Amino acid sequence: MMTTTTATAATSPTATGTSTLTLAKSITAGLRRSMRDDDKVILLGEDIGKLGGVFRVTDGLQAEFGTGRVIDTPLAESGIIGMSVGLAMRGYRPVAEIQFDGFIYPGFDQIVAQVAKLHYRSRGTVRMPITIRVPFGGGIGSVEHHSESPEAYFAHTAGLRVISCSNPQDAYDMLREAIASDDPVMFFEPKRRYWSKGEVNLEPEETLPLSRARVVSPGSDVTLVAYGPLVATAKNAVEAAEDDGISIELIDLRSLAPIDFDTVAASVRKTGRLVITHEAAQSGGIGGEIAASITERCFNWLEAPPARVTGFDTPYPPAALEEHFLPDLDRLLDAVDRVLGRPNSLSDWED
Amino acid sequence: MMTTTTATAATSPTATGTSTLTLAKSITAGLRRSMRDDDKVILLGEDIGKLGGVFRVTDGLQAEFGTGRVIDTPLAESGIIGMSVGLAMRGYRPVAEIQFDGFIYPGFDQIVAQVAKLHYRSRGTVRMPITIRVPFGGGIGSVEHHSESPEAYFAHTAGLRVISCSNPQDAYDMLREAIASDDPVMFFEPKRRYWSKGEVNLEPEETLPLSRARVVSPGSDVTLVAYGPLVATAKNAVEAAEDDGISIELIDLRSLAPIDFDTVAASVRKTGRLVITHEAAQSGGIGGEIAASITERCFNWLEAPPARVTGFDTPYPPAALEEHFLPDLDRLLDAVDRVLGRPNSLSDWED
Amino acid sequence: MLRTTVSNSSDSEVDLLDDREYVQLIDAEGKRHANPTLDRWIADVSDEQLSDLYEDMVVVRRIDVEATALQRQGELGLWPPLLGQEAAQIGSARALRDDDFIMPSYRENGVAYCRNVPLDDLVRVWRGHAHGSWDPTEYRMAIPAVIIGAQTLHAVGYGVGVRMDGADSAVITYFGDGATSQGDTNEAMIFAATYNAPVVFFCQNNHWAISEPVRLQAAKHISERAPGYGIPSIRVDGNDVLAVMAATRIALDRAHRGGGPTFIEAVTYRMGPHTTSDDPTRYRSAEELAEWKAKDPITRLEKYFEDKGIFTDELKARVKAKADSVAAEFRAGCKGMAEPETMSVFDYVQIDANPVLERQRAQYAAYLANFEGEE
Amino acid sequence: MLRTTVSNSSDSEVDLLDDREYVQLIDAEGKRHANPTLDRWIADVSDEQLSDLYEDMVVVRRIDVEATALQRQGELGLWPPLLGQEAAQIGSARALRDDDFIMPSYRENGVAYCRNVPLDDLVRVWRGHAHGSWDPTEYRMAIPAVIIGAQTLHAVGYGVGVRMDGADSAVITYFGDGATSQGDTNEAMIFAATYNAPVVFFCQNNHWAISEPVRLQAAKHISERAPGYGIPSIRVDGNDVLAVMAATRIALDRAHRGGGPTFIEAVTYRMGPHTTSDDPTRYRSAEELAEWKAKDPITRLEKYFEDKGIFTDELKARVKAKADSVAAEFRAGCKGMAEPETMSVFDYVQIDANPVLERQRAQYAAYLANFEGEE
Ligand SMILES: Cc1ncc(C[n+]2csc(CCOP(=O)(O)OP(=O)(O)O)c2C)c(N)n1
Ligand SMILES: Cc1ncc(C[n+]2csc(CCOP(=O)(O)OP(=O)(O)O)c2C)c(N)n1
Ligand SMILES: [Mg+2]
Ligand SMILES: [Mg+2]
Repeated sequence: MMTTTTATAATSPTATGTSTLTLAKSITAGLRRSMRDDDKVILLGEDIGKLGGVFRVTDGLQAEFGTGRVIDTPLAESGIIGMSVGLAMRGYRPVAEIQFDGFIYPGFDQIVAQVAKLHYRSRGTVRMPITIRVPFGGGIGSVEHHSESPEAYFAHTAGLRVISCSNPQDAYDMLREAIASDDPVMFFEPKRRYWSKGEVNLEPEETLPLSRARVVSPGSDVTLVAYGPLVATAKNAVEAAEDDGISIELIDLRSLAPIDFDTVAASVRKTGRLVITHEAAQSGGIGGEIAASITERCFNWLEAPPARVTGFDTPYPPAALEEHFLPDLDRLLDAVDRVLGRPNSLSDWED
Repeated sequence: MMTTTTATAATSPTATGTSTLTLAKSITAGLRRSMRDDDKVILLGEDIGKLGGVFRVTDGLQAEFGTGRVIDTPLAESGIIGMSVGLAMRGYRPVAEIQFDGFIYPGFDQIVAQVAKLHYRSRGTVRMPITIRVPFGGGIGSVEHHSESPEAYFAHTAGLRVISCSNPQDAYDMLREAIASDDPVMFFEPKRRYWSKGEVNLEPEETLPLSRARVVSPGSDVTLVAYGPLVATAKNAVEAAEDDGISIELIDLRSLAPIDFDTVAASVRKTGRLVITHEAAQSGGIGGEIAASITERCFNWLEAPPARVTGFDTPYPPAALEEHFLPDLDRLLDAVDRVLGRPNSLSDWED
Repeated sequence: MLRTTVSNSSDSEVDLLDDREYVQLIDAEGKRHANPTLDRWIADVSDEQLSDLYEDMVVVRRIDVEATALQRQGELGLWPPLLGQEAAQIGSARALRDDDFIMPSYRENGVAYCRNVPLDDLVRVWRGHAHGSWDPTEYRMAIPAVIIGAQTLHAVGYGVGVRMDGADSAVITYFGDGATSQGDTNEAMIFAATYNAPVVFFCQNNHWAISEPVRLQAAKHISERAPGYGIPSIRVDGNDVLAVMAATRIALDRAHRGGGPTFIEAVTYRMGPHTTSDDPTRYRSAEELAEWKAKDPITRLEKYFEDKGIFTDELKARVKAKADSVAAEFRAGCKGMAEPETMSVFDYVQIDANPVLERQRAQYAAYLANFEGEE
Repeated sequence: MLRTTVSNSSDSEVDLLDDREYVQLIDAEGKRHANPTLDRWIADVSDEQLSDLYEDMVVVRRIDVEATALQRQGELGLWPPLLGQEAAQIGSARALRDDDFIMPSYRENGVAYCRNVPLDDLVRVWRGHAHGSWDPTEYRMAIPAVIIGAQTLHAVGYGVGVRMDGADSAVITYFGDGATSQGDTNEAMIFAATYNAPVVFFCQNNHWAISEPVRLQAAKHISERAPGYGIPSIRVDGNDVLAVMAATRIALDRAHRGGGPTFIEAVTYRMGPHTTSDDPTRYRSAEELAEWKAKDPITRLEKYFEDKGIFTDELKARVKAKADSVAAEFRAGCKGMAEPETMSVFDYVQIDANPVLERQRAQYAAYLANFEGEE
């Protein structure tokens, strides 16, 4: 629906070395690099050609690689994914763009029944090196269907890898690794962070493996797990808590399927307390899986039940109300207080 | 794909009173009754007319109510759901049949983006009294796409009620209540229990509200939560454990969204131990939500971390291997031992 | 009013599909062309009534311009202009009977205007206050569907319901050229044909789906598809309000009389951006835009009136006054709109009680109470 | 062999769509009819080659009969018979070049036979041992798609890939009449037309989708849809192996020469049940079945051979021997199939390491170890 223009361009990426890039432009750089490295990599999606996508993430790529490798498709998501499956069977590495989170559902069948399962179905003879890019999440004041967080659907689907980046460097590295992976990868891009900038090394010596979570900042009192758009929010919480004398260990999950429980468990065994946050609705969200699995692994270390700060069990609300749906700094701090047994909003709560 | 014939018919339902019915036939009875009571109730789906559905659940209904109220549709699940939305907007109460669990995904968009959200979207002016019947789960030796458990996708979707029945009486009662509800309801039918029989009171005085779980058998040592096809398996576990001197409180969840946490929490506060079972893959399944929410509510009562006995994080395997995917009596007892701290399969397990 | 049709449609009338062209009554120069098939369907449309249609188009264009301005001023988050599509929307909407139901996409603000939807309800969604503005039952028009193609299936279900009720009303569903690529739209045609549903498929082929030209969606005319499904189709000049009205009346008449679905391709042009966030200069040429400006649906009517000598100062003044007053009301309604209540985030998720959600609501209320008294 | 085509297709050749009928070369009585358009496409098919096609059909029918028997004996969980569709499958499959790729549904066991797929791989899935039997690259044939219509989009993607590679091979995708109602199948036609993909859409209209007659899916002939999308179509007697081969060659030739997609509706009949679990007496009449038995694809060839005096004892004996030997091998392969390994439940979910799944695998192995030594 919405066509959003990029904020004034950051330093444009050079072929090598470090640049200051927005998260969106580091994805562009990652796509460009993957396409240069492997001519089997092709992009397809709605409006990704001349327009460069509604977020301009593919800007300039059709000009560089031609209409044969940056393909505007008819308006049909099942078609986009189904065509990607056929291209993958022919030996290509399709990178499909879904315009907005809320438009992925017409392609759900092809993703869940084909992309996710063809390797299993064919007993390893067929590979699905498909990357499905999905700008996701809220906070951009948009209309319905443009702010959803559907990642849990895919994380519950065996055969899919599900990842989300939170900063420009990870966006660049993770996307390249996703495209290089022979597994299908759902790549969730935190659209409200598209314009946040960071230093990006375009020739990194070593990168954290795709399936590993990152300890963003070490801490000793509470483990805080976030991913995608909420990592930035969580960073603010770490700082605010620090002023209050509370030491938070912040983990950027990065991989939502499989989840790097080793990293989370090691942290919780240290802190004894866990707060998880995501924008998706609470019931059935990834937070429940983390809470359950960590409780299973760290029961004797936990000082308090894991707390979740998430979207509510409602559809994503209209823009005027989204601040009352999205986890924010205060709600995170409130949950930190709760797991620490400090007075918090639920102190007098009766169940 | 598969067209399964019903086992030899049980006593055919009389207009009133109690009958011995298979679970499938009690659904038939529930449909018939709802259609007689309200002429806005109409059925639609693939092969539900002359054939009576591949499981014969709608057998005889087109003969009784005509082709205007029992409608064979073209082969398109999105069409079936989308048409149901329009019928609901016109004041009808469509009951859509999805032939098998694995065929619901082409209808996913209409369910998630329309059925679930139209009431919210329209600020209460539009109602979606749609029931979507889905035979689900494995254990029938079938080919791919015929044994899936997709309920968690829908339980994570705000606006949908998700329920599953485990016995003929509940099948009859819950279906009628689902059809009478002004909310959209996903009705998951445990297909491998279609042929299990039970006494069904077709004129029940009082029924348990749709959103309430049922304590199937009281117990004091361990709370065991199951739903749909696994309730029967769990019952066997209760008996087997009893022989071993272990008292299990078995809860049939019935409502998967919303979950009746009050009933589960009350039980766990008594037993201190929780085992949850479902056929769906573990990661992102409903078991994680229950474990997380109960840990949140009952942290100080829990003697052991909640244990989950579920399908693995694989696609549903070929029929020859399904016994190694499906939770069974032994795996349930193993988990009961685990939460009781008795020797079990993971006693020497290193994480 | 323009609501009764004058004659019955025959199947040959809906075979007005020509391989290259479309049917037309008033061309871009304002010239009236005779068309024996269409003419009798608008024989009742007097000059006075045509000037009403003209007024509608001018007013709707004004609403569109105002909304675009409101977006620039930060009063709206987004707006999808219908600039250039006024004839397609007014001609079809004014052909409807009161009891015909409308299943629109997001661009049918002109249609909503014809249904007397309150002006502020046209922007409530775009101001971010709601996902849907009005009660569909009250206006016999559903709230807009943003998911491309979804509403076409709803139209079929609604239409099947209409027939079940024994009623003879029709359903019209609006969608774009891009929407014809979606599985749903194709399934809707199949279901409509199977059930002989009283549905008018009204495709506004405005030549673009965001940045994608219609040739990416369709190798032949969009209207050529429906016949293969057993649905007769008409390709009509979508910038010719009179021809659009005639075509829609033919289709509606078939539906009302139990004749089943009809497909209309209204050939028009999206003269503005896809939405206010779009930058069409990236993908289309100034020449193309100029070419279509010359086919403007409003100016051609003005030429027609002028040629006939009925473009009077009185008419101009009347239309201007109406547009001004609607614009003023529209602006005021938009700016004066009350913010939605905080706790309404939790409203209307479900009708039956949901204890899990109620707990979230109560906890969030308790959380908010913490801040009470703060600044 | 029958793999080279003799002449180039022209666009008029693929417009062999008639409103009521289909093209045919050998009718139900075994009479050969001249058809100037089709004839030159099978001019190279000698009587000997025709008897090879006959043999294929007999063998494939025999496999089908054996499989049905194996299901009754409990050796297979399920089987989807192709009885009656032998000409559609053999005629099309034998028209393919070796490098043409096949995207089938679940009923194309006759096609798989032509691709030399090992006989036991035809039943591995139906015996419950696997979800897919063979390596698609080895046989240039994908494993069957059970989700209706899904494979048609895969065909388009594969075909676009073929052109990207600069290759001139084609993709043929098989699907049923019911499948034409799915959004995916329609989207596949749209995408194929847009990208001019070298795809042959081969619809076996066997008149039934489980219990639903084709008229529920299509108000007009299925073949009439494609032209509206810009895809030429042919309606062919699907029980006439020669006509099917000619039609498929025309379509393949277009694809090979960069002419884009073609749609073939092969009019045939599912003489058996939908699957071995189905009970067709519930929904279709004995008369209808009898009517189609008279149009049997195999007996018509026998009549043709008899009329020509070439249905020799030698031919009969050769074909019987082949069928017998294939049947014996097929039965033995089915019954002798090794059970899959228990822990293979966890294999081939993903290529990259998945620690969560590995933990489940290890825990399940530890669990199973508990039972070791028991009974
Ligand atoms: C399922 C889905 N996919 C993508 C979008 C994003 N989107 C919104 S409008 C649009 C183009 C629609 O073009 P068309 O159908 O021609 O209608 P128009 O905007 O021209 O009126 C797209 C791709 C969407 N709303 N829904
Ligand atoms: C998406 C989906 N919906 C429903 C089914 C169940 N199903 C299997 S075969 C079939 C009928 C298919 O009919 P048709 O396309 O004509 O093929 P045929 O079986 O006649 O070869 C149905 C409804 C399915 N496999 N996939
Ligand atoms: Mg358009
Ligand atoms: Mg069929």
